[in-house]
Amino acid sequence: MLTRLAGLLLTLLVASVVIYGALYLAPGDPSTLLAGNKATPRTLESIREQWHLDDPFYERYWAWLSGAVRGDLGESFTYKQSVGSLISDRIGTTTLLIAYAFALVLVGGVLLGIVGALRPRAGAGITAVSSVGIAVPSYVAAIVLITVFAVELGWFPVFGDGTGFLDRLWHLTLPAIALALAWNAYVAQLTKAAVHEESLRDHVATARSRGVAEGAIVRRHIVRNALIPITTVLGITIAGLVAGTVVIEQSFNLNGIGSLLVQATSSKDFALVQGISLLLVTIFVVVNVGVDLLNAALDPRLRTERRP
Amino acid sequence: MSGALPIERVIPPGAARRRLRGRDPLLAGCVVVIAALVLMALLAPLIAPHDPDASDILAANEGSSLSHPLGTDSVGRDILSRIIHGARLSLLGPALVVVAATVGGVAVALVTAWRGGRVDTVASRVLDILFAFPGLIFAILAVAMFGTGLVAPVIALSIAYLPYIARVIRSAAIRERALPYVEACQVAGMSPLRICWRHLLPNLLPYVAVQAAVSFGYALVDLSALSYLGLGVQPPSAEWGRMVADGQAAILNGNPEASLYAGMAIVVTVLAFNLLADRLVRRTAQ
Amino acid sequence: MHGAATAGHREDGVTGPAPTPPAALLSIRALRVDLRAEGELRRVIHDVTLDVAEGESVGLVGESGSGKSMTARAVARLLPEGAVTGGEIVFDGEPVLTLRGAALRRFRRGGIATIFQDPAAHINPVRTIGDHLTEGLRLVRGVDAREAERRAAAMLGEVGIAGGERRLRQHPHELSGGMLQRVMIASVLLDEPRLILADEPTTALDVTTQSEVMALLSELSRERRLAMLYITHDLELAAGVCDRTAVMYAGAVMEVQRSAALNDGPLNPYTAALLAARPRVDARSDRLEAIAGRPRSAFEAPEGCVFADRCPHVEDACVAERQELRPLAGGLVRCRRAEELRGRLGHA
Amino acid sequence: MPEPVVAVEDLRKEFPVPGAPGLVAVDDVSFELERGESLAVIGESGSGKTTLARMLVGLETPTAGRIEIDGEDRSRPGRRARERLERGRRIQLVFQNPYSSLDRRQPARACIAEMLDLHFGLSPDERDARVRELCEQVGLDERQAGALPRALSGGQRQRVAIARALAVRPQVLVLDEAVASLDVSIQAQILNLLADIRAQEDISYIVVSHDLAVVRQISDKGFVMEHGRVVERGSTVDLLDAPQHPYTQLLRRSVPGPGWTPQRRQRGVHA
Repeated sequence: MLTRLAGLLLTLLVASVVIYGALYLAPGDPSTLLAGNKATPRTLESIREQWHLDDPFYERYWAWLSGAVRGDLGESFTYKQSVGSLISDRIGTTTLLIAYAFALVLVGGVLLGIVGALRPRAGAGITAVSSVGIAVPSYVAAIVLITVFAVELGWFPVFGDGTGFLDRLWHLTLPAIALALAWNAYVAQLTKAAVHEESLRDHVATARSRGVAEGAIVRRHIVRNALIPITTVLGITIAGLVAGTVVIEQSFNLNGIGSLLVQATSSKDFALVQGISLLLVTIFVVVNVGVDLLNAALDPRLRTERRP
Repeated sequence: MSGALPIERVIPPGAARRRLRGRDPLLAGCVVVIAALVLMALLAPLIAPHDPDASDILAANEGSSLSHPLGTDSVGRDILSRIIHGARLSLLGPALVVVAATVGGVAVALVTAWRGGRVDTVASRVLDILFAFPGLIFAILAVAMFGTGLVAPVIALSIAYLPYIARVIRSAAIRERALPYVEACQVAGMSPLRICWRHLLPNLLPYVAVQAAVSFGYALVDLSALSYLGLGVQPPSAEWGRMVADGQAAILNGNPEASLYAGMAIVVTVLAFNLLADRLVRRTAQ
Repeated sequence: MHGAATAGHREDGVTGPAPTPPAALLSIRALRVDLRAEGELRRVIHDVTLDVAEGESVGLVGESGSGKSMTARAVARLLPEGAVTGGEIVFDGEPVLTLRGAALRRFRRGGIATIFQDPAAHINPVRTIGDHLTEGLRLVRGVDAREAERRAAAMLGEVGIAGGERRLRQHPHELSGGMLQRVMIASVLLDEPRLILADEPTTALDVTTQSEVMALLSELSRERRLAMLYITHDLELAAGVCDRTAVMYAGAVMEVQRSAALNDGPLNPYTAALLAARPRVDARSDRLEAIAGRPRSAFEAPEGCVFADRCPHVEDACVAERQELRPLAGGLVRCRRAEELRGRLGHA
Repeated sequence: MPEPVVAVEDLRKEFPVPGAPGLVAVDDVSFELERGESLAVIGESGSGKTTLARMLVGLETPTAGRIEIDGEDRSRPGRRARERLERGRRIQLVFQNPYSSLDRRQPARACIAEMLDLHFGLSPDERDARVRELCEQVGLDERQAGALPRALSGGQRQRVAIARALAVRPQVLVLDEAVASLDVSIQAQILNLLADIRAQEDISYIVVSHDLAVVRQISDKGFVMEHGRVVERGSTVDLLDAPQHPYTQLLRRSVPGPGWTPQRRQRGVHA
């Protein structure tokens, strides 16, 4: 447990060095970006001083990191606003979108996978549909959904994130479906494979030979054991959904941190890019550790690593 | 294949499912589609009916016709020609990513699997850290650093995909390494390099092929996503992700063709590579 | 329980009369099994005929590919999907091969319990030993949890595992192979079967552990008057623990005999060859009498006698036609020349 | 007195266990193997017999002690290519599992040829002749010699493995449970083959086995290992017919045979 926590912190630390260092090493002089091309040398000078651009790397990194730990991620070049407040303004939409999409994956992917594994006839169809589903990138799904359900049928709004919870949910339905589609298919396939594999295990034959009812076998031996690989897949899914919002928010003109990252990248707004990247990476790392812990809870074989 | 089987054939335990080889129409279909895509990219100038960049405002948003089989986009460029030409950039990027990530990943996998111990622990730690960056985010960070285009994202994705390939191949290599035939090679006096190159790697190639095929699909999705976001290939170059984005405005006017056809090109390509990987897995399943 | 149901067993005329009393608990008649492999049916068992009487232990011995494990799976109704069976298996007067649904579950909970070769694979790794032991009691028999645990802990003591209560909370990976096999035996006994199907239960164990586990198994099953069908590749082990022994080759039973008589008076040349090929622990032979070629599976066996291509006593007529299992000298044998060769087989 | 072909002195192997004292797999084992002799290492799983065999062929580094093969110190695995090859020419190993001890992509003939190429600078003709000779010696026909392992039965694969080991004309062949996973009828063929080879070649065997009947058949002398230690040693006949140590006696009693019944271990006999 302690080693895992230490590993988490180490990973985050290295990741923060990479994120900060990468942009530090970027070609071009950030002060020119800030002041524009026509700035006088003196303006540049004062900007360099204001942003501590002449300090050595480790000092600037340390200042940035200690700020980040306190929640101060610096100020955006382009918005002239603190990165923290920019993020907190938009995180709600992004979180809701991810939660919505994850719920769809949980219900759709996992259930379809289990049904597909236990009912061979449905299974073949699910495999075929999900093979295609995996191959559809979210932004392609987005334009198809917009074309059909927003433009042709007019059932859903085309763009924007709406006001009030229900209206937001309404606005986020197409984005969530587009975001979840490929992951749904992926989770369905892997769940199906995991459940199928477990159903062939010898201990399932043992239970069957003892006359245990089929429903209990599925619950106690097949699905219970398949939860271990399924959990791992769901962890990857969350990470994938988080990365996917960057694209999908752009497709539907949503005001989330994903579209903010794209704008910041286009305009080379370093503080903003660094802040959002750090946030996303933190989410990934935490999700990974969460999956590890959940797996340890589900699989006694992983628990015996305890020191004597 | 009936009749050709020698009577002496022995089915070793666990290998009962091995004999899936022979005809596999789905596999053949994937190979044909992929070959066609590659040819399309190579011969684009010869087979495209129009100049992909020639716009004709008067012929904007036309439906399909004899001269424009897939119609024209919002500035009147021939969609089919742009898709054919777009195959070049759209396939080149993923191909570079796959080659770089596979070579690197396999090398890391072999070294860590062979050496084990501390080398393995350190390498695994480094890979864990790389796992913290999903490919797309890493690529966006690279774009923020070096600017838009294909170079920075390709390098970034190669680095981001490497740990995935390394992890899968490493676990296969560790399983393979534990087989007694590897020790038999050691007892024979072979050098580790020779064992890895002559015995371990050839036996791992099926796994490598599967990983490469899967990675190609993901790399295509990620790279065209970057172009879609405006961070990758820049207009007016034809690239499928870029074309999806360029055509999106026209959807609202009821002209989704430009986006949809480009999107379809991506889906077909990714599907072909995914199914290829899937069939390869089945063939090598033991 | 099922009382007099055993009396209803009928002769179906497929094979000759069995040497055991007609009141067999388990009766296998002309069993045939085809498995589906790569889209074609492949024969793995072509003729198994065998009886196990109440309280009797019968060994089923064969080399790899002989079909002994498939026979066990057919009896326990655990054949892989797509398997096609023929012939008859009757347990306690009821035909087994045609059971479905609720009747199949009733058959499983009432009569036959299986001990498998690899206990680590046959016990769910993510559940506790207690879960495994009490599953049958609680889910199948409706015993309440506390009572089930009490019985499980007591049974662990009987199979020689101390500290029952604590063991119930352990997981399979925390126990050694020998321990797990004891757990398996305990769980089988808790289910109160009438026949134990033991499929190579000690093959993965060390010889000293094997000896203990086998002693335990035969003691406990004898005490409870359980019948046992014991499947193994080790002829001498089977002879040591079973009343009668059947020898299988290429999907067919070649011979059935009282275990005590088997070693000195094998009836089938294959049994004799098997006995002669095994190195002996008590004497060294200059040269082992190896059997030429390799063991066949049913689908690759010769047209006539399945052992014809490896048999030292083969004649033209042996190659011509398949042989039936027939009674001889208080046992059963499948060999054209059995009478003629009698007394000449075995240790010279 | 001729010098022994293998001399092992106080050999010890500990495997590190995190946060605990090391696991002693082999504990001060010493023995000598004379030329042409066959020595049995008898033990059950966890006795250390396989670790011992692996140290002999250089797959494992001893924690302490000395291994001498053919007069040369071979206490550690060779670091340089030349050392590894030299050791390989003197001592070879046949593994238990015939299904995985051959490279599944290599036909039998190529497997043997690779071994010859590695050790001797033979011309292609000479090499092919030697491959044929080896195949004949172990009883592989033309078809089998050209076949991939998956087309061969367990016994045939084990013949390939033996031919590969014999290719370098080793002085010592270590047989690590080499017949344990074979069917009885095949086991007899391989045991006879091993006896024939010893009659034809100038070779010594180290037979690592738990199977007392096999040990009886192909060894002259031996020792019994329990928990890494040698508990009894002597001629094979004495070890099996008049075992002195309680553990050897237990092993002997556990072997099924005519008139045998399984026994529960008597309490107190076995520490």
